[in-house]
Amino acid sequence: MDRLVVISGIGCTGRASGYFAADSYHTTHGRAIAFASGVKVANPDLKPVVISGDGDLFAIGGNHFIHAARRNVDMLVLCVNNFNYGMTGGQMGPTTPDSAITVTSPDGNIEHPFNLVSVAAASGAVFVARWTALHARRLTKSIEKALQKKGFKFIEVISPCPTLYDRYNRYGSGLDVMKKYREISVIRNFTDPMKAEIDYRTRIVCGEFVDTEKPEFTDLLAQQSDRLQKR
Amino acid sequence: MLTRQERTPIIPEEEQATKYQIIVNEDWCKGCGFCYSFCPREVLEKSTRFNSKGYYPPEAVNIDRCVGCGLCEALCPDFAIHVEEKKAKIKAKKGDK
Amino acid sequence: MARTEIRLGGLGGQGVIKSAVIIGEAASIHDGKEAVQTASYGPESRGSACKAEVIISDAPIDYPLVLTPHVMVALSNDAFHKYKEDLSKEAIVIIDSDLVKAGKIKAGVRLYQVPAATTAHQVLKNPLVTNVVMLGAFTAISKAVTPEAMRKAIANAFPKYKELNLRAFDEGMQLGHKAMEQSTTKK
Amino acid sequence: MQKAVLTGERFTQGDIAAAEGALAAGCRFFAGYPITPATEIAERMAYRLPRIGGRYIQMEDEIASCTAVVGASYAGVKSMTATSGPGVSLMNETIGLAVMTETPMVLVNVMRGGPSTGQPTEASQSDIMQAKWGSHGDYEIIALIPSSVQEMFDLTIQAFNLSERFRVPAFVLADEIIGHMRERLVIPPEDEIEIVNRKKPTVPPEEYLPFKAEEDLVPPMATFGEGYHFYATGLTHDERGYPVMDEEAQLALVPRLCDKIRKNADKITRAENTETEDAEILLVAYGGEARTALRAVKDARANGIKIGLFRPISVWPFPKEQLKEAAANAQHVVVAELNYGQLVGEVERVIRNEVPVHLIPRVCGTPHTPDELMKEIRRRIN
Repeated sequence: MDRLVVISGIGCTGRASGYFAADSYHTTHGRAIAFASGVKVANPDLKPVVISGDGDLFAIGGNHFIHAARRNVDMLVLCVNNFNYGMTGGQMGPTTPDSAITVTSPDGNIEHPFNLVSVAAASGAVFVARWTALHARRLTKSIEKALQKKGFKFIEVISPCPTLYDRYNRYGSGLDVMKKYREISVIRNFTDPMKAEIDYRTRIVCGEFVDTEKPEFTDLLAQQSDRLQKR
Repeated sequence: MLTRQERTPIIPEEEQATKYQIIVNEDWCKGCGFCYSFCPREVLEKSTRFNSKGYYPPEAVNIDRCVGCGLCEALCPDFAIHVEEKKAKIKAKKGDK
Repeated sequence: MARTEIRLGGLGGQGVIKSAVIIGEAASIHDGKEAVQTASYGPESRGSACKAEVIISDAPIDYPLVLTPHVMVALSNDAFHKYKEDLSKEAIVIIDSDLVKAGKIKAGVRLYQVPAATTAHQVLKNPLVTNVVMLGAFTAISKAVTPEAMRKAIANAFPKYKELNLRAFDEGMQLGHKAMEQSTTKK
Repeated sequence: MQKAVLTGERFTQGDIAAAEGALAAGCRFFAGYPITPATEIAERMAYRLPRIGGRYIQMEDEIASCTAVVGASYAGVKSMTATSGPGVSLMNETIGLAVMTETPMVLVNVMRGGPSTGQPTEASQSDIMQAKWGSHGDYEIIALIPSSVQEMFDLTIQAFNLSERFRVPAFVLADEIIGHMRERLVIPPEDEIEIVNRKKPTVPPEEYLPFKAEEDLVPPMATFGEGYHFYATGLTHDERGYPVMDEEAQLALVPRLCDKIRKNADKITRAENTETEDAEILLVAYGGEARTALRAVKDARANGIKIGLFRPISVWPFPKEQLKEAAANAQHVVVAELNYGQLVGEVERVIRNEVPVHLIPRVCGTPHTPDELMKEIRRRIN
């Protein structure tokens, strides 16, 4: 536990870092991954875990996400995706589905959403999984598995937003949404992340999609530095 | 093939009945219903009394059916549920160490 | 020597800034004087007129920029004409006679012509050392730095090509002495 | 293996001297993003850090760079970044976070002309106020301004020491003149360099309160991985580090963040006087422009003019007491700066209306020449 550092950004999930009896840090909006990169590079013995939301990680923090994944910096990024900016009152964000209603897309969202597992895989993550909040035990197992791996790991957790997003779109209570997950989610491990469908109404493909190995950034830095110091 | 009579139940009912307890911090509950709706053994049910916030917290009506899977604990968005093995078992665990 | 202001002008890529750094290092580290080197940085790094300047002094240097150069070394025609206007009276001007056509120049200025490019090509067989040939001539003519200090700074600046550059420097020194015999002062 | 402290003499650039100063101070982490005229610092760090067991990372932007530095500092490593004004504009968000979470870190800003992209390759001192007020909210910060290549080295070490001592980000506010020019740099032997490290907790983890200040208003700092299991947040927090949104929490925190600098100002501020004892005209200048001013003072003194130079070395906190002393006999105070008037406001706050305060601004990308400066001084005084 002394090696764990839990880092969060801003949003509904932002306060998550405060729930751990571990070293933890609550950054500004979008910057959790950049902070975690600093932590990991400065002290590679530490195990950073970033917990944040879809808006934080993929809109304002999107650049940090793709570059940390590209570098393959060792960290686990857990994204709680509720399809909107919940904490600020339910505005549309980078994962808001086509035509969905939010307070800043009152006539239906015309933007195309990110498929987060696809972004993560394309950016170079070595482990990519998606579960819904209902898959609590499978999610726990994926987290355990990801923590054993070295590199940039990404797990998306589809989560209800009963007070805002689900209400605006008339999906019912949190319980209704969770029941919907049970009905429409399918587990398809090693599906091509590009094809890992995510449709709130019809089908959510869950599972572990990517589990691969490649050299990790701080290991490469250390190797290079060791080589240079011997000169 | 073993006949049904020959098989030993994996979880003997009588042992099971004393194994787990579910502790609910009722005042943290916001009544979402996840715990009792998704309990695979139908251990939990919505209670009929209000908590201090005006929600109906869950109660373990069939605790003898609980297999300690912890799904209710994991699903609770408010950290209001805690599933644990009963004390006898806990003692044994400590002794193991 | 109170304060000697030196300007080197040429085209980006000719080693103008590097030459100024070598002079500065020779003066401040190896001759034990004070020196400041500055350069004007533009967005282009190759092919446009550029200048680098050095101030050498016995006393600490306050104002770090060149006001009226006492010595100017020119490696290109453009640079020569662009940077010659604010020379001090009796300034020393050293030009690479292969690359610069000395036109009108202020009265009182002493002009020295050094065939550095030809020497680099024909004697040293490497056009890249043209600037070091000019540094040799500069050292011989200006006496702003000692040859020993320059040799040390050149050796530090080109650790892999030390021998070639030191030969270029020596050739330049000789060209410098020759140029002094032929020099003219514009009246 | 290369040495961290390259003891000896060399003829080098201000930017390089800042990098070497950082290494000498114990910096072992650098995160940055290329920008003129500060890039040489990143380049030097990219070359030097891996050779002495440190780490360099080029991030995707300045926001990420500054944030990674905060993370690295919390991971227990002395850390810095270097940029120019446009980069600081992006970093300001994280500078606020660093102030709020009391993070020791150093930022070198090699200033260029602005606003916006401005004059990338020209000299300016127009980020004086940005350094102080760049992020939102009430806070104090430390900023030192070097006037020579040697000071780029020395003040970078001092910036680290002050930053570690007071758990606050410290700026080295250089200008392009000092950043790019070359001069002799003397690096002393390693054991002659004074190094200050952050205070560490002396209590066991269960008693540790990460934001409980000691008498000097600075809390001891645990780092990640030491077993203290603490939490830090950019939200208003109590001594435990947990968010508390009430009046008392803000009142206990924000004044302390300011006061730990204000009340310790005598330990932070520094300034240099030249011929100020009998000066009837007090010239105030700093950074690259101070070298013009020094020459102007010498020339004017040679002509019998009673003029002296006050050079603030720390601009934040501003050396008020030192200025009062230097201006004791002055009938005119003249501020020359490479901007359209920034530090002059601070000078006016100190001098009040006792004697006239004149501003000589310059925004064209080069410093005044000594003659131009003297002409401007005469014009204002007569």
